[in-house]
Amino acid sequence: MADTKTKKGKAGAVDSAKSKGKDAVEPGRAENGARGAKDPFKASGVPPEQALDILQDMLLYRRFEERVEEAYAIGKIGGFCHIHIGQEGVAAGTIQPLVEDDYVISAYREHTQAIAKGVEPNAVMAELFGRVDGASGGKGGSMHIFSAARRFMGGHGIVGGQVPLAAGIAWKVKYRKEPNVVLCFMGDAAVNQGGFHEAMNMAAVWELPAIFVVENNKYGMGTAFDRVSTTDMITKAAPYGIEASTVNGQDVLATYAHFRDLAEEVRNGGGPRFVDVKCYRFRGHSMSDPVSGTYRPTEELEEMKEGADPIAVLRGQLMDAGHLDKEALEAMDVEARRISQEAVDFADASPQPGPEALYAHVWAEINENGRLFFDGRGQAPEGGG
Amino acid sequence: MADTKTKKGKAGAVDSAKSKGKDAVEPGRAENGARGAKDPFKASGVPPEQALDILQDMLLYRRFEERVEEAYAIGKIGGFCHIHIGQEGVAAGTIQPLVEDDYVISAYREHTQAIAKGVEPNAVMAELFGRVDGASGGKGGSMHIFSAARRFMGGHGIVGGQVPLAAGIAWKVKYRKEPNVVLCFMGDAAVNQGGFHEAMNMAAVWELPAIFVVENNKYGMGTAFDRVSTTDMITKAAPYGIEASTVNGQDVLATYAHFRDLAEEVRNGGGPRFVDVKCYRFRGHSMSDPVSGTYRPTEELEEMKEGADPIAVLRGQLMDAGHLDKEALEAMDVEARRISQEAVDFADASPQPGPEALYAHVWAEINENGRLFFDGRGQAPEGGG
Amino acid sequence: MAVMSYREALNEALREEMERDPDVFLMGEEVAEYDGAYKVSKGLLEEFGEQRVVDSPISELGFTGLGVGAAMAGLRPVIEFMTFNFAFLAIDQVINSAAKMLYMSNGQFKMPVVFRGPTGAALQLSAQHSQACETYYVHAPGCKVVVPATPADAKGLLKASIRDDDPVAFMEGELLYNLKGEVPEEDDFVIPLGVADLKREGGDVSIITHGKMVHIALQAAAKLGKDGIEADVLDLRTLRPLDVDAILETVRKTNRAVYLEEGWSYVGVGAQIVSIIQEEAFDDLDAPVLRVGQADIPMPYAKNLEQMAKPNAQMVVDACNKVLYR
Amino acid sequence: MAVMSYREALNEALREEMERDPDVFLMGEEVAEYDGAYKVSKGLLEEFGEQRVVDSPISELGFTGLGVGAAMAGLRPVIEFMTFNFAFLAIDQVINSAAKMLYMSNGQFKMPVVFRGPTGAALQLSAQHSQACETYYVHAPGCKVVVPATPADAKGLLKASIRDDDPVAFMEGELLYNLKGEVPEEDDFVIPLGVADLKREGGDVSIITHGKMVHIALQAAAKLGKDGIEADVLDLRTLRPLDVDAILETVRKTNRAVYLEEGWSYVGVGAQIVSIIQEEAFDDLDAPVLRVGQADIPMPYAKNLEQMAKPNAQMVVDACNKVLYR
Ligand SMILES: Cc1ncc(C[n+]2csc(CCOP(=O)(O)OP(=O)(O)O)c2C)c(N)n1
Ligand SMILES: Cc1ncc(C[n+]2csc(CCOP(=O)(O)OP(=O)(O)O)c2C)c(N)n1
Ligand SMILES: [Mg+2]
Ligand SMILES: [Mg+2]
Repeated sequence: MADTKTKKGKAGAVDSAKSKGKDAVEPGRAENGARGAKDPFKASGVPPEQALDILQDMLLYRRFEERVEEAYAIGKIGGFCHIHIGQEGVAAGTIQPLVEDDYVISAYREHTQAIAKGVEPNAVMAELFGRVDGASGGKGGSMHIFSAARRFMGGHGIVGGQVPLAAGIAWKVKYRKEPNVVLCFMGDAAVNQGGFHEAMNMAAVWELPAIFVVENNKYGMGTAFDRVSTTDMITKAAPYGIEASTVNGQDVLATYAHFRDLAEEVRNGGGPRFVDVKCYRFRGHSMSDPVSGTYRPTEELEEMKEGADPIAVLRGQLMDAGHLDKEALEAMDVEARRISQEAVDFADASPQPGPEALYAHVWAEINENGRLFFDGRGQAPEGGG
Repeated sequence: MADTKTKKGKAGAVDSAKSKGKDAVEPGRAENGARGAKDPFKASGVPPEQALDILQDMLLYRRFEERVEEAYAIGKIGGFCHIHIGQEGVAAGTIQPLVEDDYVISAYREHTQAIAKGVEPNAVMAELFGRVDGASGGKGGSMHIFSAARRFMGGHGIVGGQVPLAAGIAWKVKYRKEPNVVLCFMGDAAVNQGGFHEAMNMAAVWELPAIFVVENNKYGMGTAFDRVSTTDMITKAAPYGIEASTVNGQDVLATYAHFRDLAEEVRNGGGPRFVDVKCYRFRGHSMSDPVSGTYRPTEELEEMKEGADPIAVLRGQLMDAGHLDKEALEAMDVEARRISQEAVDFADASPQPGPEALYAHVWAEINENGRLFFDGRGQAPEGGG
Repeated sequence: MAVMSYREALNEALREEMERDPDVFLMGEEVAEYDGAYKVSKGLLEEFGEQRVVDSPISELGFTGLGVGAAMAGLRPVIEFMTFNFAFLAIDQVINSAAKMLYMSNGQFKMPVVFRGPTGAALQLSAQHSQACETYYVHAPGCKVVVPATPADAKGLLKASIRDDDPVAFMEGELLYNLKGEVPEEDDFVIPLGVADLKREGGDVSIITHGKMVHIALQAAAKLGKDGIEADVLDLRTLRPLDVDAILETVRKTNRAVYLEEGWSYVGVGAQIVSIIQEEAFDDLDAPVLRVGQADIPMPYAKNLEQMAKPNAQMVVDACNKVLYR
Repeated sequence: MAVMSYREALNEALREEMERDPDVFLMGEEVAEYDGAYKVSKGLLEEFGEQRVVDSPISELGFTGLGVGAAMAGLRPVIEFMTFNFAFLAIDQVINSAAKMLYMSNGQFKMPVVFRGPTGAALQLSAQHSQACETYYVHAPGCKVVVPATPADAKGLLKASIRDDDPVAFMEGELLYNLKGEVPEEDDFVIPLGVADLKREGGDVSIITHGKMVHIALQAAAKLGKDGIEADVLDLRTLRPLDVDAILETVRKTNRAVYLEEGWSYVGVGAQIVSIIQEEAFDDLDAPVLRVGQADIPMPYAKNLEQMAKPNAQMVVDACNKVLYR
């Protein structure tokens, strides 16, 4: 591939796919996962203590999303709601290697990514409930979680729309000569959006410190990636000469190691990167979508849940190496459930936004002159009009 | 390059560029042109008699555009006007291998392409003059030359906008199982438009019979391609697995041979193709743009005019091989001038569109009911409103 | 009369037109294997095959342009936007290509393409998924705009739109898909574009509206009725062509009018209707024409805020009372 | 007062704001090495370097989104569209990202970005290059719209727009760039957004307008003056915020108004102004408010057709006579 190198020989990283339909990395296949490695901790450079923290976090993501599903079922959460269950390895493995001032931006399947970036689970849940204490004050909802304080830049609903924004954030980092990177998540379907290509090109031309991460769960809604692309994901970076690589996102240690190295390279002026993170979602596209049986075979799902659950993979690695026993695991799970329950309780207790919120923050500046609101309802704060 | 083959070993085709900044094909370098070949006619498979016809056509394109410049200078032509001088080899070499029912679609630098596709020079010139006998009745102008009869599908002014349209036309060819190909021209700057990428992907996925032709004249207005791309043109097809190739557009015989072969492949169900046609414009971007000295060095222009004028290259090949003498050339040029002058006279004599043209063809169907026009001028033909 | 849902009515219209004319095909995201995100195209893949019911990549600009090109070449594409919210990405091809092609080419290239999908808000979909998009499509000449409110209108107007030789933005309502209603069982039930429908006859005041707001208008009229005020409810059904006669007729009868629209009023469709009324029926007006629309803010997610932001029947009642000076 | 061209005034505004605030940068096609397609950014590359004056690829959607992201992160981008005709490709990022970001994020992310470039027709540029685009930007809350008609307004309003914390669509006129006029030499000449300007004081009839049509309105007023009719010419200068007070003031004085706009009237800015006037000054109106705009057709190329299609002073005069019942 002309200008596209793949990362080889580094812990956890694997060869890129070579040709259509023959993915070298199939999430869950033992030979590609660090689980197969003699010592996954050594191989990845992630010590067991840290791996335990990562497990704790992933358990939280899982339990949190389960509570989201429950709340949705009883109507406490509305609208479109996209669950991350199955892909926890991506949130943990890509975001945790970052430093606090690094930026993350994502699409609409972002609850756990927000938590990984430091947004309080309480604030995320309250947002889903549409309450004032939500990360976006209840105005954004599931698809629009924002936290300026945590540099979590949303939460965007137009497929691919966040990719040029990521380039802009990275532009600012470079403009101000800051030592940060921008992590931009997108789904596999987003690479068919023109805006993705325009942004990749600009990132390459201006050597922006951005890592473009495809959460490649093989489906965009009901459409298998192979049905809307004739090539492997990794080729999508070729026109831009952006270094591209592939990693198994169901193997969180491999993913962590990969992104730790990438973030370092980008932070040191290495320019943008493109990563195809192979993963799999264990739920339907959104709450109204069938989990399997229509556009994807139930066996495929079952096989993945069986062999490539990122939590199970890491749990197994830790247990195999004697760093975790059933009891400790149980305690961790209790903690994850506790935090998730607390988030639900917090959200439940948080009030709905008051009517004063309705017209707040449409405009940053209410100019002294002229009228800005035109609905004739007379409630809006006004300038001199 | 993963799924991207380059055409090798065929007459006139050359290796693709291998890496940034090192183009294997530099238009005008003798070693790449068929001129350098022992017998360019044999090498390209274009017999000398046909080559003479091609020369005649290119002479017409040149003289025609010169008359356009003159007419523009005295205000007979208005608006934006983009001249094709220097790139005649592309119009002749790519379009002439087509059959009558094949389609051509282009951007705004399309006068000579329209003529190559069979639109009368008279109709093209009259269009530029804004007259009723123009190809688009005077309503389109320089950027919007259309001919349904000749299957010349415009003349489009939004950079890259024609590329998805080409996919749609090719969709129809495939839908109706017709034995045709669609040739889609674009400038080198158009590949940075998202719509280009979306269309390429769809063409690949659905194996559409389209040839995407980049008229790579190295500049998009004042911006050198290298300043807005980190890779060679040929990589732009990589994400789609579309077979890509490069040819020297200043060498019309090589270009002809290349497109003759490609059209055959595509016509026989070979799927889409992407071609980087290296060329050079001898004029400014449009009539208001400086020819050289600002964004491109005057020496570069002079060198190209000297060594890579497509007309001079072919003329030399024909003369070297004894198929053309000065007298015959002079006669051909007289003919080219005659047709161009006739076009100017025709355009001059053609009346301006009458006021009845103003509201014609806004709508194909004036519905029996309701109002369609809302300017309150009362001149518009109306339905029952 | 058969009773069916708005969704089924659209499905029938598509099926009938695809049977009638082999040049009609449907393309969009999830329209084939998935039966459509809102199941409007249910069963069509099976019936017509994958050349005529086509799942596209998520490339709105690209497949819209593909539809325009196919229409230039003589096919009759129906392009589905999963919602019109996503069509901002594609609007260049609608405005700059589809709407201008016939004119630029001096009548050489007709543009028989339908762009269809839901517009406006559903429930708690927040700012980027809840925009009423009519303004963006009616403003430019060259594109017709159709906004059906009932199953019958959905069927009859979609068939007319597919047969129309001009590009049509056919704007549905996500919240309407389950709505049931009677649909004539005629062999070929087509409603011509450009004919408004008086959905309720009153006489005291005119509520003029379009799309899913028709149902809010009817609620408001019922409320007013309890108060002894009888409202005309005029459903425009198509925004281009526009049935100006019907607008003037109801206003000349009632001398008072309210325009109800789902989206923002600022430079909205209502503003245009107001302008027409005051220009062509100035002396018939006993009060200014008022407009009711969404709060002039991006749509909030929170259930309570969303409810406040959306126009409702009470707001229409209040506006009617105002123009009645009550 | 210094006399300078509209182009120079914009250039000065950019230069001054870039000097004042290191977070301001300019990005767009040909803005740097080429000095701008219309030379508005002449000399800025030299003065501020290539990190602050940036040539972009022809990727309108992409670099608009880049501007939005940079604004989220705290910079103050000025994004130049070579013309707004090309911004249809980018409008998703303006409407769905820029205009909604502050609200969706509950005030966390301000959006101090300016999108600027010419709107409307120049000379014989034909359908795809001659569209007045105001409607597409004013409709959605969250985006301000500025439409300067003179060099002074261009300078003062661009400075205000760059300083504004909301996204601003700053719409210039290709045919205005060479227009000369007086510009105050104050140290920091800023014109606040939301203040209309009475460009001519008459009293018999109000011609309300914006952008380059101000000059046509003044021509019309001069013609009327010869006939003994004195027209107010009100230049709105900004379409959001809108100086409603100034509109009502002139209408209450003259009781008759004409709106002149460059683009199509159907669901245009004028329709909104008409609606406001009839709603808030109903009893002051002695005649319907009329609108003058482009013929409701895509712009034709032919010189004579283009002239017929564009609004002109005589049409304004005729409309004024009509509302004066002369
Ligand atoms: C521009 C646009 N088109 C369509 C949609 C509707 N939509 C939402 S998510 C989605 C599928 C995206 O799939 P992918 O990018 O693979 O992400 P995943 O859901 O798998 O995480 C679609 C079609 C949208 N939100 N935006
Ligand atoms: C979307 C869009 N952006 C900008 C322009 C203005 N513009 C017209 S031609 C052009 C340069 C295109 O260069 P290229 O594609 O290389 O074609 P060439 O002119 O060299 O034939 C630009 C920027 C446009 N017409 N459309
Ligand atoms: Mg996916
Ligand atoms: Mg070029």
